[in-house]
Amino acid sequence: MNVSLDHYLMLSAFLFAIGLCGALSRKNAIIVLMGIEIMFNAGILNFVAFWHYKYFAVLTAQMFAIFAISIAAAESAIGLALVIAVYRHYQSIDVDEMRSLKG
Amino acid sequence: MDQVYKVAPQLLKFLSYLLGWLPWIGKPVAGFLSNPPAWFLLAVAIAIPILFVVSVFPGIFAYTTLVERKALGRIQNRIGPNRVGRWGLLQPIADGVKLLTKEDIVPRSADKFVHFLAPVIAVIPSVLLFSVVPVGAGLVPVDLNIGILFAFAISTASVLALFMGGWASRNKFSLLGAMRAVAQVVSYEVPMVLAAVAVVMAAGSLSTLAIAKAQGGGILNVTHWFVFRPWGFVGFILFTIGAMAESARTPFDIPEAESEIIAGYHTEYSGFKFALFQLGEYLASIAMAGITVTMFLGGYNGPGSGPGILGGLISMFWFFAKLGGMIVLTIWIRGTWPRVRVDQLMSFAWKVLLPMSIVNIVAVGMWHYIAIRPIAWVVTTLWLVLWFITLSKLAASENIEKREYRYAS
Amino acid sequence: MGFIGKGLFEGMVVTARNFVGSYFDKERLVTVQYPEERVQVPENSRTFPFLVFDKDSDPVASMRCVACKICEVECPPQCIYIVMDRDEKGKPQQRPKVFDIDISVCMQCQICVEVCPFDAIKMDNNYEKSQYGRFDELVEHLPELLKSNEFYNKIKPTEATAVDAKLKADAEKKAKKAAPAAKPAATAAKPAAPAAPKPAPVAAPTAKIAIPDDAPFTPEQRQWLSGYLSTVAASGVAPAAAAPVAGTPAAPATEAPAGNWPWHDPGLGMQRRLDLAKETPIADKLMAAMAQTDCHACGYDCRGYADAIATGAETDLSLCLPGEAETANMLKKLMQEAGKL
Amino acid sequence: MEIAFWILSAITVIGAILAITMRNLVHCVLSLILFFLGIAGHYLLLRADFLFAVQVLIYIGAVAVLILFAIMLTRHVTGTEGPREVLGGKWWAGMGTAVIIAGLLWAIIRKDPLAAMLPAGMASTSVTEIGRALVADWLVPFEAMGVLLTAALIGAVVIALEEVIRKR
Repeated sequence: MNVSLDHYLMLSAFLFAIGLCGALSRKNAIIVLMGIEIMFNAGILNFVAFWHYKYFAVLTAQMFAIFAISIAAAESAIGLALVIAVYRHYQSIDVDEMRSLKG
Repeated sequence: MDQVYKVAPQLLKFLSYLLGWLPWIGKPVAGFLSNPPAWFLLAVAIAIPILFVVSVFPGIFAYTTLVERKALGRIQNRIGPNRVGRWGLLQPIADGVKLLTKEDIVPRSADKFVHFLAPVIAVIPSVLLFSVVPVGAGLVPVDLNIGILFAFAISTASVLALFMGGWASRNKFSLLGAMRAVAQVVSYEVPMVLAAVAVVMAAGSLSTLAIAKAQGGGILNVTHWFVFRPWGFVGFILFTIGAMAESARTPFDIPEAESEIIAGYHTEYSGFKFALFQLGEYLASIAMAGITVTMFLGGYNGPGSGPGILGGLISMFWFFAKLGGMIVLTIWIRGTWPRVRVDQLMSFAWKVLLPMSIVNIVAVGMWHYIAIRPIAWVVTTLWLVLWFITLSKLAASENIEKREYRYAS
Repeated sequence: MGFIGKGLFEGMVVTARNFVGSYFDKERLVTVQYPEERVQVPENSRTFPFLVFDKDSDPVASMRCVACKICEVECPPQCIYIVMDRDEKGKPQQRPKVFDIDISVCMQCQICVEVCPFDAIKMDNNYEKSQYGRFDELVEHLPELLKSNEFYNKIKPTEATAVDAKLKADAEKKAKKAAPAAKPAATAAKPAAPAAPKPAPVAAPTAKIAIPDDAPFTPEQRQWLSGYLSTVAASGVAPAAAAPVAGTPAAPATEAPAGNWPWHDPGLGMQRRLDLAKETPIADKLMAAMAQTDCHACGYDCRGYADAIATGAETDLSLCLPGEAETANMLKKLMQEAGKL
Repeated sequence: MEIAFWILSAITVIGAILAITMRNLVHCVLSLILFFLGIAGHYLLLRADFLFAVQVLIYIGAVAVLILFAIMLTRHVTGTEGPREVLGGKWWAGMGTAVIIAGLLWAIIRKDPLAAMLPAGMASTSVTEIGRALVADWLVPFEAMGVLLTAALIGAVVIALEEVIRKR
């Protein structure tokens, strides 16, 4: 049995579900961010798998992956800055406690 | 690896010739070796570079510690180790035996698993770094086309070991050391990579072998080294500073500043785990020296280096001679300069090194587009010198008052 | 000419000069390779005390210590422990059976040396005293403590020469004093002679104080000075005051001849001694209250101190160090009883 | 190839699961690093060398370290809360959504004609090609990415510094 595109798609779907589960059900804001990172990575893995199996000649998918990784880095920087700001305000990073929009 | 793959059949034939004289097993083994299957050739071609890396460089590490102790001693007008063997030549072995037989202490409240894992992880990236260091003409364990990038990617992973060790020890000094280590490595990574970008632009490749090859030729294989270019010289200094900070060598050994935080992240480590931390740190520093040599000091290029067996041996000699020179330079610097302060460390990285490396990239661009060499020399040199003066003036802009001594004169 | 970072390079030049220089200039390397090479310790350096004996052939018999326990009493951290020796009949001998010094407690103050009237305890300069244990290993016993006078002369020549000269002079003086009195003592009471004069310690025959060769004196001055110093060392006072003409018989001893005092035995208890001296004059009672070690800590022997108190020549009743407070109180009591206080 | 795929997949999945289930926050991040490493290995397997280096450099060298730093800066959260406090209030809703989405994706993939496709080529892309593509066809997105990163950097600094500025 060769490894086909199927396997990669399954893997990334599974990872996406895990990431989603973590992002939705955990209380800690940092773990929520980590779940989002897992989802990002699952998506990028899909891009690369499609590139490898179907569009090997063009670099579009790799470019997308590179941009997605950069965006993920920027997103995590902003996200963590927000977490620190929230922590300063609430002395907690529990997402359930961040209920008010007041400053 | 490719080179080894090419010469492997001859090597095996020679071995089979030697082994043929043995009774009993000699004949069948020799027959197997003289006509090896493809998988065996591949295995040999993979095994030889690995064996080379894991035997030669730890040996260099062991004797680097001895040379360091001797040289630091002489710099401070002491004698240095001279008890174990002639001139203390067996000292590294004695140290190893001592560390192996020491009690392995794990703090009670430590995170046992992470505490155990950290020293192991400290060694892995350091050894992996050697896989892209060309030690001779065409002799590189793996010729990756992303060589330099791979080296930087791997070297950032070493931060994790420091962090894990510091965090898992449950000791405030360990944690402080770990945080300092992370902050320092992340900060110095940036100017270091940008200094390497200048070289990549000039050589037109990320492969370490291609970079080394680009510095061959000229008079005696010397004049085309990148360090003999204005931008290369500046890049060399920037990269050396960055590499020293990255591997926490002395002027930048903030993460383990003894006078402030005991031993930093490895305060709670003893015995063999401590030895692994030291091994990882020194191997990383030697590998960084190797990459510096490859990128700026012409790599394996030197008088007499070239293809063929003899040229290859000479090129290996030049590489290791330059590596030794870099190691001695770091030891010399360690014996001379005082440790920088944490805030100075950060402002130096962000306010001096980072702008300077960006200026250096522009200098490479000028060098590339100005066709007449003398003009290029003058223009890039002027550009770099002017920026250096400006930046250092800016960095030193806070006026430090001359201290008045009340009691001392 | 100055440029940025100049100091860094100057520093590197300095260290490079050190590095190269240390291979050519032996003066730079100050390290002493310890077990093979040693630094000569200064003559007056001191570490822990030791006990001096005189004859190599019989260290125990010839040791100077008389177990008077003055040092034990005076020792500030109380690191000395002494038990007096006895023969089979239980008769006290004038030497220690046990002499322990706990060197983990000793603070090397040299007070024991200063209070010793017999020059029996001196300071060593051996600094290699480390041991594998923390308890018994750090207590020195009599056999380790005993060291010969030659050893003392070797480690501290100046001081030892002066001590030898003084001991020799003392012995001579005593011999002269004892000479007229010895005959009656010898004829009168042979069995009890513990207070017979101690045999003179073997001293260097020519106890001359060495004047350093580079001292700025003319030969005549040097000769005079050497004679003066040796006299001072021998007598302990200015030569004019203590220059007995050789051959002149010494004044008859004021003390009664040593002998038939049944209480003169340090092994007896205070009560027993006083019982023995019950029917005797006040001077003998006083003497019985002493510690009977003839240690000379008071400046007399026991007989002499008692006589001096009895005659009023000595008013200080607390001079008997070995007897401690017990003797002092008893002396006071006896004097009050006698109505002399 | 196959063995490598299965080993890397196991590493990736175990890393991901541990990262969102472990109690201790630092352990979570370390598991996340394992997950990132597994993904990087997959990139090598898929002949995307450059992406491998980028993955290690950015995710392990930067993002993971950043998260660790954030954990260090927010004290008392390294996690020995009680068993129930780890999960949010509506955790069953999150779990349900994840399971539903996983099932949907699974169904779609099974139906897809592309699914059984085998590799198109085996040669690694050279970095030179990627570099040329970045500054030729993809120049505008590349520049936009630079602007975005700068903006994100400045934004992060401003957000994190807010309190300090207010105090002054």
